[in-house]
Amino acid sequence: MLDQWVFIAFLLPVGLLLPAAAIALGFLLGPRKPNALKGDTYECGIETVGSTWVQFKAQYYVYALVFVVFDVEAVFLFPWAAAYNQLQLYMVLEGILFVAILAAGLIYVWRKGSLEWV
Amino acid sequence: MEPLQLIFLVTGAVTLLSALMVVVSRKMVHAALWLVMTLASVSVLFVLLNAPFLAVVQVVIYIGAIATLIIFAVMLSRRSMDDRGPQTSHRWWLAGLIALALFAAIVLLVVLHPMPTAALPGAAPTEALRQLGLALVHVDGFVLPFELASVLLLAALVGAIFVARPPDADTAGGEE
Amino acid sequence: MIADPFAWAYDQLTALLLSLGMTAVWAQTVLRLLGAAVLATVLLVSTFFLIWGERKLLARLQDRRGPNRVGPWGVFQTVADFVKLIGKEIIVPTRADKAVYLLAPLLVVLSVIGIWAVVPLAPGVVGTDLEVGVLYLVAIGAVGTLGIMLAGWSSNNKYALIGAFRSVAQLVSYEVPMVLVLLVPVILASSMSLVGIVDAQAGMWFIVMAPVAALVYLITSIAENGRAPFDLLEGESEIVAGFNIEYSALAFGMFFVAEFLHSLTIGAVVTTLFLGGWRGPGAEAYPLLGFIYFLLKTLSVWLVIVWIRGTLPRIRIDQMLGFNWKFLTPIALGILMMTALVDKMAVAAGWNRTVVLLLANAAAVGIILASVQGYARRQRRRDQAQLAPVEAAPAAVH
Amino acid sequence: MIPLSWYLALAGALFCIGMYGVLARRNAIAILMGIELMLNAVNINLVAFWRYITPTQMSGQAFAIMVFAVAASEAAVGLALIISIYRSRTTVVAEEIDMLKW
Repeated sequence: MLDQWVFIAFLLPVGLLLPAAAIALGFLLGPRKPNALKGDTYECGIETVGSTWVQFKAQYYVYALVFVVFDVEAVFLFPWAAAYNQLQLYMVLEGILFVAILAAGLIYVWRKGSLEWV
Repeated sequence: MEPLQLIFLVTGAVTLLSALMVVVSRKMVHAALWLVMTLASVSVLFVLLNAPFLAVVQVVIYIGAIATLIIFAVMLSRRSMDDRGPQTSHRWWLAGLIALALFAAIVLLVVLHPMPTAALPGAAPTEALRQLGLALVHVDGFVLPFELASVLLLAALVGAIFVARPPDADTAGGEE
Repeated sequence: MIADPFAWAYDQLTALLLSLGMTAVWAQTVLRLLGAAVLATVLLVSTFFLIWGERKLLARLQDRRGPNRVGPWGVFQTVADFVKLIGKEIIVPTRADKAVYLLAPLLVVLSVIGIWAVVPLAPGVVGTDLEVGVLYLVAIGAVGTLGIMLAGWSSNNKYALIGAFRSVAQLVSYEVPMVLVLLVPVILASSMSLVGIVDAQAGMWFIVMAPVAALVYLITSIAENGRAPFDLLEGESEIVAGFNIEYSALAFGMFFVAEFLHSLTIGAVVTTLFLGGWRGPGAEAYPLLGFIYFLLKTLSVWLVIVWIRGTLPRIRIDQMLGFNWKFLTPIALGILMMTALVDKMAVAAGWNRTVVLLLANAAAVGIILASVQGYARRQRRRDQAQLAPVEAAPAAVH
Repeated sequence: MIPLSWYLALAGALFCIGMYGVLARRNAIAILMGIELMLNAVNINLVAFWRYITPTQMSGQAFAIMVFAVAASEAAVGLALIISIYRSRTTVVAEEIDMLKW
């Protein structure tokens, strides 16, 4: 049972090591002449003004919130879907009710105007 | 020592060390990254416990959703806490003491109680997944908690959107 | 041996390792490690030709010749680019968070390579037949989102951070309809394992039973890849490359590799979930033929993705978000409910699943088109009402 | 095999680390991270008991899923509150958020 994870346990480190090796190669073979100007923040040739931490729209955060709730609910449906051929009709309807509650959430957010990019 | 035990010990050590880094890191984004590391190693523990569904759900929900949200919040609120100044409250030693006492109590409890040392044989993983799917919607199973979870998340969505909505005209003039 | 080179190679290598005195378990473990290393290397090397192919195709779409100097038809152009990138300096900005800055590109590459662990390449040839394979795809994709976010944050650059915020808004938004339509093939196959889903397509490919879901999946995948028309997280003309602005040389090359390999990976996943994977006439008897079918299907989907990139202009951020939340997500929710209900009823009534589902999908497309048409008509009327006074005035001189 | 007590000890340690984070940190987001650690410890316990005591029933896994739902809602609402407070008070330090109304 743990058997099937062995390949993933190998592939993921390899997937990290290969790009790491490529970047290490770049460090080894590439030139290395840092200076203050080169290490400075890039901004189309002009000097950076102020901190990087300018205020960002909280609107971005609203999308992340909606995503979290939808993602969690959708993930819960996976065991239901995987058992689909053994489900009776009322069980399928329960899953659909679950999706319908999700849809109600979407309608609420939509009506509230939180999906508008302002 | 069996290879499985070795894997467990390494994973456990990674879990606890990164969890420790979460609570002591000064930079909030680093703390969030260590949290991601902790969550990932907990998902390895779920694999060891033969619960592959929970292992991937752990990654999807915790790393994909919750950690993203946390890093996002850190980025948004970054200006106020420039990672300088004390990161812990002045009575942090008391907190540490309480945590240590609780840990000692738990270890005592675990040591005193007889515990099974080997897992019981369960169903094959594919079957277990089917059973979980059936149990979640079966009348004799967990259909009520299942639907309630959906309602809970809906309530959380409504509440969070209400709280996080950018202040409109009604509050715009109120600050500063 | 010609019919099934995979099994032949596996047997030969096992025999070799056993003759070296290994136990069977160790031989299998070593072979798996070898398989993982070979798979990852082949994927990374194949990017050289993918990038060349994409540039050549884009050039033809734009009536150009494309790369044509290095090697025949410019095949080795990317190799030359790679050699050039090695000779460049990897700049780590002074104010960057160094460890995180260097970790980010690795995570992005990992999230693409990791997907291939569960994709069945030919009958019996698969990294691992994971029973939660479909969710594994979602999980490994989350790692890529994390990598892009960290790249933008650790660079300590305004453009990079804006790019990171845009990417979070986009990747995270499009994940919602993607996860929802991923449930459709799971329902149809009653299995979350990709091998199980390919097996369930023995009778009929799922693209026939769920064409709308397949299309939504393709669109959301392109958005997850951050490719045109969804490339606003690295809009060159707006935020000068976005999250990877501070990266140079091979560190930047890794983002590049990940993006181009990702489009092939999307092709492979779409092929597995909706186009029957390696299935085709004679594939079961000759696994090599199955691999060729898989490759052909994957490359066809890849071709479509490149074609879309060459055809559509970049969309604005409000259009991107509106398209996802007000169009794709409702469709995904509706299609999911419809498939679950119709399939169960069709099975209960003893009808032909394929025909019933195809008809239901056609009806769904009709409803979607009608509602889009209605929306457009209302919008046009509103616009005309606003424009009416303007039209009365003399036309502006340009 | 791995004894059940190992899992329980690990979960206990994780819980205590999370609790230390909740009690000692000043940053509200860090406190939230501590809570997530504690919830994770609970989940390890639930799944470990399921595996070792009742692997044929699904209650352990089903409860773990409920914990996931609670953790996600808690993070969504909690972080929304923090962002909202930050917007009006420009602080995320829990000790400075000491007024019930502002």
